[in-house]
Amino acid sequence: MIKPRSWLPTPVLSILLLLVWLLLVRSVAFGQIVLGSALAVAIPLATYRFWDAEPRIGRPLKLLRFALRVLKDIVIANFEVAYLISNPWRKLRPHFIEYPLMLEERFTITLLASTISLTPGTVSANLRMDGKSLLIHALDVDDEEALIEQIRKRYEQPLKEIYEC
Amino acid sequence: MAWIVEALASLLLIAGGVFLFIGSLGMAHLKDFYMRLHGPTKATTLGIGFMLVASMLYFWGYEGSPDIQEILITLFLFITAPVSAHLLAKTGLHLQLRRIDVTEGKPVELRPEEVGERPVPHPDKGHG
Amino acid sequence: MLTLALYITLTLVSTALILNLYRLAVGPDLPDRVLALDTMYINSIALIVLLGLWLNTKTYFESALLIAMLGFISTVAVCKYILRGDIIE
Amino acid sequence: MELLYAITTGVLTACGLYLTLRGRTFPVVVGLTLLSYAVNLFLFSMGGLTTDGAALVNQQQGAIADPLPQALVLTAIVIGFAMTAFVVILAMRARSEAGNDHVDGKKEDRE
Amino acid sequence: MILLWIALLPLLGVVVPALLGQRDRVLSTRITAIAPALALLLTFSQVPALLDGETLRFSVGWMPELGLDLALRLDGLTLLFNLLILGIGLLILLYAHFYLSPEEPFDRFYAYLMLFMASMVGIAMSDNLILLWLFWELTSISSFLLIGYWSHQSDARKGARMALTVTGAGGLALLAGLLLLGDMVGSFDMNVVLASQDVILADPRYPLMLVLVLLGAFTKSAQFPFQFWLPHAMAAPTPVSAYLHSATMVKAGIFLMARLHPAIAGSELWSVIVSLTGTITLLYGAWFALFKTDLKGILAFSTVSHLGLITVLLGIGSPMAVLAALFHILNHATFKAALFMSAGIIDHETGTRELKMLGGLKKTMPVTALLTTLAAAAMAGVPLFNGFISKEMFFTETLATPVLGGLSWLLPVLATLGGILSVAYSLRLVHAVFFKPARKTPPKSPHEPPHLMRLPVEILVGLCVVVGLLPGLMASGVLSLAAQAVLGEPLEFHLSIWHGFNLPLLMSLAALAFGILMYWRHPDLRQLTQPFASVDARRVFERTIINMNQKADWLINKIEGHSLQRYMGLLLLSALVMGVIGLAPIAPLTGKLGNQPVDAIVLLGAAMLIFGGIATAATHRYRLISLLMLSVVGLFVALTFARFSAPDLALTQLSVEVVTMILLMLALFFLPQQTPRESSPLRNVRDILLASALGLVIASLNYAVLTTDTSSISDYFLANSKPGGGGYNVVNVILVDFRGFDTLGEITVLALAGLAIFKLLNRLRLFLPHSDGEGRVWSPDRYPAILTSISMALLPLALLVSAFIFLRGHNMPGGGFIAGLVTAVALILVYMARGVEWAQERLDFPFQPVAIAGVAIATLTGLGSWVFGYPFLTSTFAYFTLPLVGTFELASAMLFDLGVYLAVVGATLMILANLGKVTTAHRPTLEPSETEPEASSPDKETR
Amino acid sequence: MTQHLIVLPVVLPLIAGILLLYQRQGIVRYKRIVSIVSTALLLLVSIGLVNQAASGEITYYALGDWQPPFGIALVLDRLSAMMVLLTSVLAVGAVVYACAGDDEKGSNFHGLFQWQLMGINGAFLTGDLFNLFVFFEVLLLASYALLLHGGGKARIQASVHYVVLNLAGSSLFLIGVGVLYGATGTLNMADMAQRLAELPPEREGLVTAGALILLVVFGLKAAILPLYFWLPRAYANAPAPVAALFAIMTKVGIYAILRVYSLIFGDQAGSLTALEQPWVWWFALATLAIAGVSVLAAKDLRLLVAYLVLVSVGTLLAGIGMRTPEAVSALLYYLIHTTLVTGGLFLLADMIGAQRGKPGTRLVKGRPLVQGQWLALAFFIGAIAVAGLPPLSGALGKALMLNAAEGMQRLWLWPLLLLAGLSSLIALSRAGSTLFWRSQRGTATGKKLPREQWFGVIWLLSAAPLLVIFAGPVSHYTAAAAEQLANPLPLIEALMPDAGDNS
Ligand code: NA
Ligand code: NA
Repeated sequence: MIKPRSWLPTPVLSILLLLVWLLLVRSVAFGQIVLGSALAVAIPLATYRFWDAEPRIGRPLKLLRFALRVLKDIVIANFEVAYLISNPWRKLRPHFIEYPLMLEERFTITLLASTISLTPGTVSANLRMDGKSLLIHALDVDDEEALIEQIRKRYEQPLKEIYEC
Repeated sequence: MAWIVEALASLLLIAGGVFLFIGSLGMAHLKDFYMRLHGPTKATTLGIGFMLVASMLYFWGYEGSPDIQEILITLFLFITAPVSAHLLAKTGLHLQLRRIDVTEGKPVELRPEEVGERPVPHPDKGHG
Repeated sequence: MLTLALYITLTLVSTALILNLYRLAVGPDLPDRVLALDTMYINSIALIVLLGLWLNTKTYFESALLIAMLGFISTVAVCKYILRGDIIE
Repeated sequence: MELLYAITTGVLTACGLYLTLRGRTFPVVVGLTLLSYAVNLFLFSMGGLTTDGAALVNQQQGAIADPLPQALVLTAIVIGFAMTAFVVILAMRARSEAGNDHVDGKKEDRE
Repeated sequence: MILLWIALLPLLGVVVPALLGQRDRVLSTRITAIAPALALLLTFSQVPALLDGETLRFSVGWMPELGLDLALRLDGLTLLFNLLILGIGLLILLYAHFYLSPEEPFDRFYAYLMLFMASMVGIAMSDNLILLWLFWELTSISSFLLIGYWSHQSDARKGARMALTVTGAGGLALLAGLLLLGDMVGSFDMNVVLASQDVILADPRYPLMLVLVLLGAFTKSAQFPFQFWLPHAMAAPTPVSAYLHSATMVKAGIFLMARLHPAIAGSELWSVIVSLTGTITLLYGAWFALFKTDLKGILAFSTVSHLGLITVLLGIGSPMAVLAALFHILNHATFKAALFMSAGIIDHETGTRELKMLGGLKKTMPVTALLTTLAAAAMAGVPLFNGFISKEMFFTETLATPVLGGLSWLLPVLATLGGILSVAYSLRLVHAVFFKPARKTPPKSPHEPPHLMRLPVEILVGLCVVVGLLPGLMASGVLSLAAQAVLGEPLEFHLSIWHGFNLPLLMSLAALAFGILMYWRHPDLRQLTQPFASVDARRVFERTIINMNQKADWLINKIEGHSLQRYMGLLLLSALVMGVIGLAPIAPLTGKLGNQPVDAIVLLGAAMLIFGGIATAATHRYRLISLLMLSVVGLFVALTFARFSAPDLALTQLSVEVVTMILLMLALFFLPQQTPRESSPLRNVRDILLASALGLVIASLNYAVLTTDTSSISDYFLANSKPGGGGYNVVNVILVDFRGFDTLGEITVLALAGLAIFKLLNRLRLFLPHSDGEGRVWSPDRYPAILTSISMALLPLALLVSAFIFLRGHNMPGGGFIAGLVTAVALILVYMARGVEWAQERLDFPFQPVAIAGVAIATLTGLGSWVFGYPFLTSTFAYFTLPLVGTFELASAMLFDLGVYLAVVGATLMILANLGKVTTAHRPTLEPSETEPEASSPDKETR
Repeated sequence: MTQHLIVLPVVLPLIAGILLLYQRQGIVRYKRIVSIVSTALLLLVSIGLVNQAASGEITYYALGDWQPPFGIALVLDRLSAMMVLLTSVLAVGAVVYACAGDDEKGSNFHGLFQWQLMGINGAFLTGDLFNLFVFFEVLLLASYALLLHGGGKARIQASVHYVVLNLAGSSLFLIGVGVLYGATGTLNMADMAQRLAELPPEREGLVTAGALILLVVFGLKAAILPLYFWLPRAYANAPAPVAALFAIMTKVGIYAILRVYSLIFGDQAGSLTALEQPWVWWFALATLAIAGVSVLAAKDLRLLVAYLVLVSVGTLLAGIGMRTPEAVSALLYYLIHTTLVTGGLFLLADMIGAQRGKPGTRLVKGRPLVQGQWLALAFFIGAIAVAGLPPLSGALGKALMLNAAEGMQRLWLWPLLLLAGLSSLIALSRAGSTLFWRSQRGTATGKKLPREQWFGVIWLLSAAPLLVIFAGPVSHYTAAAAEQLANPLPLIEALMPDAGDNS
C-alpha cells in the first residue's frame, strides 16, 4: 500500500491517473509508463490545493466491490426503468422523497448522490443547504421507506465504511 | 470465434441503441419534467456504455488485440451525467415547475431558506 | 451482421436525436430544453462511436471523450444561470 | 450530399445574417457566432467533402481530406472565438454605458 | 542662379521677422527689408541682359513625374511685376512700421507680408505652369492671413475667409485649366506653352481650358461677378490693402492673362469673354465707388473698376491695347497704393475712415491733402498725371477694336462712362475728406503723420507725376520689355502726353466735365442705387456658407443615420450584388465532380443544423432559448467536422463551443433577457429577404466549389508532413510548421482579445439584475455541493487528458490549442463551482503573463532557427533513443505548440475569470432592492 | 541578420509587445523606452527595406523555410517596403505623442500599440491571402483595444458599430478566400495569379465572385461609400495617438485592393483582368462626393479630420479605379501625404482640444489658447496640406492625381476632386478661424503642452513640406512602385522560379 508523501499527496489518485494515462495512450510501453507516472505525480501536486478535504480511502478493495455492485445495479435497474418508460399502459407513481443523510463529508455525499442518480428510478434532486438530507425524485415507488432503507443499506453504508471511518 | 465476437458486438450495439432510444423516448413523452429527467440521465448513459463495449469488442476482433480505451468515455459519463441531472432537478425545483398530480412527497420541495428572500421587481422589466 | 446492427442502431439513435429535438423545440420550460440539449450531447457520443465502427477507425475517439468530459459543462452553466444568474461568482 | 451540405451552409448563413440585422446587441452577437459557424463550414468544404480520410498520413487509407482548409478553419475558429468574446463583452459594456442594449445606443426604449 | 536668388530672397525674408520676434521693431523692419531690397537690386542687375533681348531662365528638375520643375524666368513682364511687387513692397514695409500700433504682433505681420511677397514674385517668375499655380494658391493663403490679421474682428475673419474661398476656388479651376493646357501642348514648360498658340487654339478642349483659366484670373482680379470679395477684404490693415489690392494680388489675375496672352488669347472667344467681363466690371466698380462712404470702400470699388479696365484692354488684345494694359497696371499700382496709404494715414490719425465723419482735413493735414489730391487726379485721369496717359490709350483702343462687331460703338461709350464715374468718385474722395467742412468731429484730433510714414506716399505720388510728365523717359524702357514679353516681339511705340486733338482726348475731356457734373449731382443718383446697396455680398456669402453647412449636415445625417442596421444592410447588400455577379455566368452550377450520395447520418446532421439555425433566429427574442438552439448548431458543426474527416476540427469546435456558451451566458446576465419586438414587419421581411438571398448566394458558391475538381497545393503538405515536418497529423503540421506564421498571428489575436477585454472590463459600471426575468429571487445555494465535488474530481483528469491531447497532436488529432482549451475549461469549471474568490486563492498567479509567455515561447521557437541560419519559424525534429524508453521524437514544433497551449490557457482564463470576477465584485450582497445599479468602482486589478 | 530584414517589421513589434505586455503593471519609463526604441528600430529597418526594394529587385522571405507557394512568404517590393516605412514613420510620431501621458490613461497601451504595428506590417508584407486575413484580424483586434483606451461612452458606442461591421467583414473575407482557394487551389497570391492564366472557363464565375466579395471586405476596411459609415465616429472618438495610427488603417484596405487586384488580376488573368476596376472607380467617386459634403457638415474638429480621411479615401480609390501606372504613382504619393498629415492633424486636434478645456474640439467659440500661436501655425500647415493647397504636399498630390486622369475620367474626377478640395478649404478655414481667431476675450488659461506632443505633431506635419522638397525622389519611387505593380510578372517569377514548368 502506497502511503501519502509530500511528493505524492494522493497515491490512489495517482494510480488512477496512471491507469487512465495508459488507457489513453493505448500502450503499456515502458516510455509511456514513465511519462504517465511523471504526470500522475505532477498533476496531483499541481491540483492538490483544489482539494479542500483529502479523501482518505480506508479500504480500496471495498471500494472496488462497491463500484461493481453499483455497476450491476445500474444495468439491472435500467432494464426495469426502460420497461417503465416504454410501457404506455403503466401508471407511474412518482415521488419526492426526503432522504436523511448519515454521511457528512461533501465528497462522499456527492458519491452517494451520483450513485442515486445513476441507478435508475431515482434522481438526487437537491442536497439540502444544511447538508443533512437529500431530496430524491423517484419515478415509480410504492413504499417510500423501503426505498430509503435500500439506499441506506446498499450505498450509504458502504460509502461510509470506505471513506468516513 | 470471430463471428461470436461480432454477434455479441452487434447485439450490444443494438441494445445500446435501444437504451438511447428509450431514454430519449422517456424524455419526450413523460408527463412532467422530473420524470423526463430520468430517461436520459440513466438509460442514455447505459446505452452509451453498451455501445462502447460493442465497439471494444469489435475492434478487438478487428485489430486482434484487446483495447479497453473506450472505458474512459463511460467513466467520464458516470462522473458527469449525475451532476447534470442533479443540477437540472435543482433548477426545476427552483423554478417550481409543475409536476403531475399523482406525485407524492412533501408539498414543498424547497425549504424557505432554500428559496431565497422575497421576490423583487425585475429592474430591466422595461425591455424584457 | 454488424452492418445490419449498425443500420438498426443508427436508426434508433437518429430517432432518439429527433425526440431530443422535439423536446428542445416544445419545452415547455427552460429546464426541459436544457435537458434535451444535454441528452443530445450524450446521444451524439453514440453517433461518433457508430461513425468509428462504420469507418473502422478510432480517429474520433477523442471527440467522444471530449463530449463525455466537457459536454455537461454547458448544462451546468445554464443551470447555474437559471439558479443564480451569475455563473461565475 | 454536396447539395445538402451547401443548402445547410446557406441556411445557417441566412439565419446568422438575419440576426446580425437586428437592433439589439445580443441577437447580433448570436448572429455573428452563427455566421462564423456557417462560414467555418463553408471554408472547411472548400477542399471538398471526404468521408473517410482524416489527414493522418500514418494510416493507410484511400482518399485523404484536404488538410489545408482544415488548418485554415482551425485558425478561423480560434480567431472567431476571440472576436465573439470581445464583441459580447463590448455589448455588455455598451449596455452599462448607454443604459440599454440597442446597437446604436439609443436613449429611449421603444417597446 | 541669380533668378533663384531673386525668388528665394523674399522667402528667406519670411524667416527673419519670425526669428527676430517682437523685441525691436526698428531692427526688425530694417533686417526684413534687406531681402526684398536685395531682390530688387538683383532684378535691376538683370536689366542689361533683358535689353539684349534675352529671356533669362533658370531650371532645375523637381518632380518630373508631374512635369513640375523649379523653373524661373525673367522677361519684361516679370521685370515689370517684380518692380511693382518688390518696390511697392518695400514702401509698404516702411509704411507698416508706423501704421501698426505698438502692442500688435508685427513680427507675424511682417512674416505674412514677406510670404505674400515671395509668392507674388513666384507667380511673376514662374516658368512652369504647375509652379505658377503653386505660387498662385500661396498668394491666396498668405492674403488670407493678412486680411485676417486683426482676427478679433468678425469682419476681418469673414472677409479673410471669403477672399480665401473665392480665390481658392478660382485657383482650383485654374489648376484644372493649367493641367488641361499642359496636356494640350504636352508640357508644363512656359516656353513651350507660349510657343504653341496654334496647337492650343485648334484643340477642341480650348474653350473649356480658357474658361477654367479665366475663372482663376477673374476671381483673383475681382472681375464681375466675383468682385464681391474685394471690398470686404478691406477689413485688413491698410498696408495690406495698399499692397494686395493695388499693386499685387489683384494684379495676379491680370498678370496671368498677360502671361498666357501669347498662348491662349487670339480667339474670338477670348476677346468676347475678357472684354465683356472687363467692361461690366469697369462700370460696376466705378458706380459703386461713387456711393461708398468708407474711404477704403471707395478705393476698393475703384480698384475693381480699374482692374476691369485693364481686363478690357487685354481682351481687346491688340499690341497697343496690351501696351496700354501694361502701362495702366503700372500706373494703377502707383496711384492706388498711394491712395490706400493716404487713406491709412487719415484713418490712423483721425480714427475713422467714414466720409461722414471726415472733412476739412486740408487744414490739419495739408501735406497729406496735397499728396492725396495728386494721386486722386492720377486716378481720375487728369492730364499731366500718369493715369491720364494710360486712360487715353484705353479710349483709343476701345475705338479701334472690332470686338463687339456691330455694337463696336458701344465700347467707347461705356469706356467714357467709366471715365466719367472715375472722375466723379475721385473728386468726391478728395473733396469730401479735405475740402468740404466737417459735419462731425472724428474720434482723434487729426495731425500730420510722422514723416517717414508719409515718405512712401510721397515717392509714389512723385512717380505718378514724373511718369505723367515724362512717360517716354520713365516708363518706355520697362514697358517695351514687358510688351515684348507679352507679344513675343518688340513693339514700336511712343508714349507722350499730347497726341493731338483727337477723339480720345475728347472722350477724356468729356469724362472730366461730366465727371464733375456727376459728382455735383451724385446725391440724386444715390436714390437710384438704393435698391442695390442693400445687397451685402458678405452676408449673402455667409448665408450661403451656413446654408451649405446646414444642408450638408442634414444630408449626411440622412445618409449616415447612425444606424448599425442600415450599415449592416448595406454591407450585406454589397456582398449580395458581388456574389450574384460572380455566379451569374456559371451556367451549370454543378461542376465536374457531381454529387456523392447522401447517407442517413449526413441527412440527420443537416436536418439538425438547419433546425438549429432557424430556431436560433426564430427564438432570438428569448435570448437564453436562442442560445440553447445555437448550442445545437455548435454541436452538430463539430459532428459535421468529424463526419467529413476532420477530427482536429471536431475537437476544437467542441471545446470552443463550451467556452463560447459560458461566455455568452456570463454576458447575457447583464443584458436584458428578452428582446423587445421593435422591428416593423416590413423591416423583418426585408431583412429576411436580404439574408436569404445572400444565404442562397453562399449556398450556390459552396455547391459550385464542392463539385469543382481543383488540384491544390495540399498534395505537397500530405507528401512532406512526415519527412519535412516530422508529424503524421498533417493538419497539425500545417498549423505549427507549414503555416506556423498564421498560428503565431492567431495566438496573438487570442492574447489581444484577452487584453482588449481586460480594457473593456476596466471601471465597468454594471447594470445588475436583482432577480431573474420573472422576478424570481436567485437561489441562495451559491455553490451546489455536488458540483463543487465533481469539479475537484474532474480537474486532475482533465489536466491529464489535455496533456495527452497536447503530446499526441503532432501525429494524431490534438495539439496545443485543444489541450489549452481543455485545461481552461476545467479551471473555469472550478470557478463556476467554487466562486472567484476561492479559485483565485489557489490560482494565485496573473493570467496575462501566461498568455504572453505563450506568445513569447512561440516567438522564441521561431527565432531559434535564426541561430542556425534558417528563416523565422523553421522547425526541426530529431529522434532520440533512451535505454528502456525506446525511440521518441522531439520537434521544435512541439515547443511552438507549447506556446500555443499557454497562450490559449492564459487568454481564455483572462477573458472568463476576469469577467466572472468583475461581475461578482459588483454583485449586490445585502438588500438587493436597495442597492443602486452600481457606482463607478476603482480600477480593480483583476487577474 | 540582413537576410531576416523582411520579417523584422513583424517580429520586432511582436517582441516589443511581448516585453511590454508580460507585466501589466510596470515602470512607465521602462515601457516608454521599450516602445520608442522598438519603433525607432522599426523605422531603421524599414528604411533598410526601402533601400533594398528601391533597386526594383523583388525579394521574399519564406517563413519556416517552406518555399512558396506552399509556405507563407513575405514579399518585399517597392510598394510593401514603402507602406512599412510609412507605418513606422507614423508610428514614431504617434508613440512619442502618447508618451506625454495618453499611454497612462488605461492599461497596456504600448504593448497593444506594438502589436497593432505588427498586424499592419504583416498585412503589408504578406504574400499569402489567408495570412492577410490573419494579420487583418491582429490589427483589428489591437485597434479595438486601442480604440477603447481611456474609456468613455462615445468610444464604446463607436466601437460597437466598428467591431460588428468588421466582424461581418471578417466572415465575408473568409468566404472570399475560401472560394478563391476552392477555385484555384492555392493561397499564395503570386501562385494564384499564375493559376488564373490557365483557369478553366467554368471556374471564372467562382473566381469573380470570390474576388468581388473580397472587394467588399477591402472596401469596408478602406471605407468606400456604402461601407464607410463606421469610420467617422470611430476615428473621431479614438484617443489621439490611436487615431493618428488609424490614419494608416484605411490604407491597409486600399493597399489590399491595390495588391490583390494588381497582382492576381493583372494582365495574365485574361478576361478576369481588372475585374474590380469599374466598381472601385465609380464608388470611389461617390465616396469623394459624399466626403466632400461631409466635410462641410462636421461640427467638431476631430470629426472634420475623420471626414478628411474619407476624402483621401475617395481620392486614393479613384486612383486605383484609373488603374494606370501614372494614377497608381499619383495615389501612392498622395497616400504618403495624406496618411502622415491626417495623422498629425488628429494629434493636433487633441492638443487643441486639451487647451480649450470644456468646448474641446467642438467648433464653437472658446477661450484663448496658451501657445495658441504655435497651435495655429501647426493647424495652418496641416490644413493647407490636407486641403491640397500649395506649397505643401497635398497640392502636389492632388495635381498628380488630376494629371493622371485620362480622357473621360477627367470629366468625373476633376470636378469632384476639386470641389472636395474646395469644401475642405471652406471647412478648414471656418474651423481655423473659429478655433484660433474667434476666441473669447480673456486671458489664456491652461498648461503648456508637453514636448512629446509637440514632437509628435511636428514629426508628422513636417511631412507636408518635406514631401514637397523631396517631391522628385519620392515621386520617382512611387512611379517605380507603380510600374512594378503594373507588371506583376517579375514578382511571380521571383517567388516561383519554376513558374510555367508545372502548368
Ligand atoms: Na492538431
Ligand atoms: Na461573476
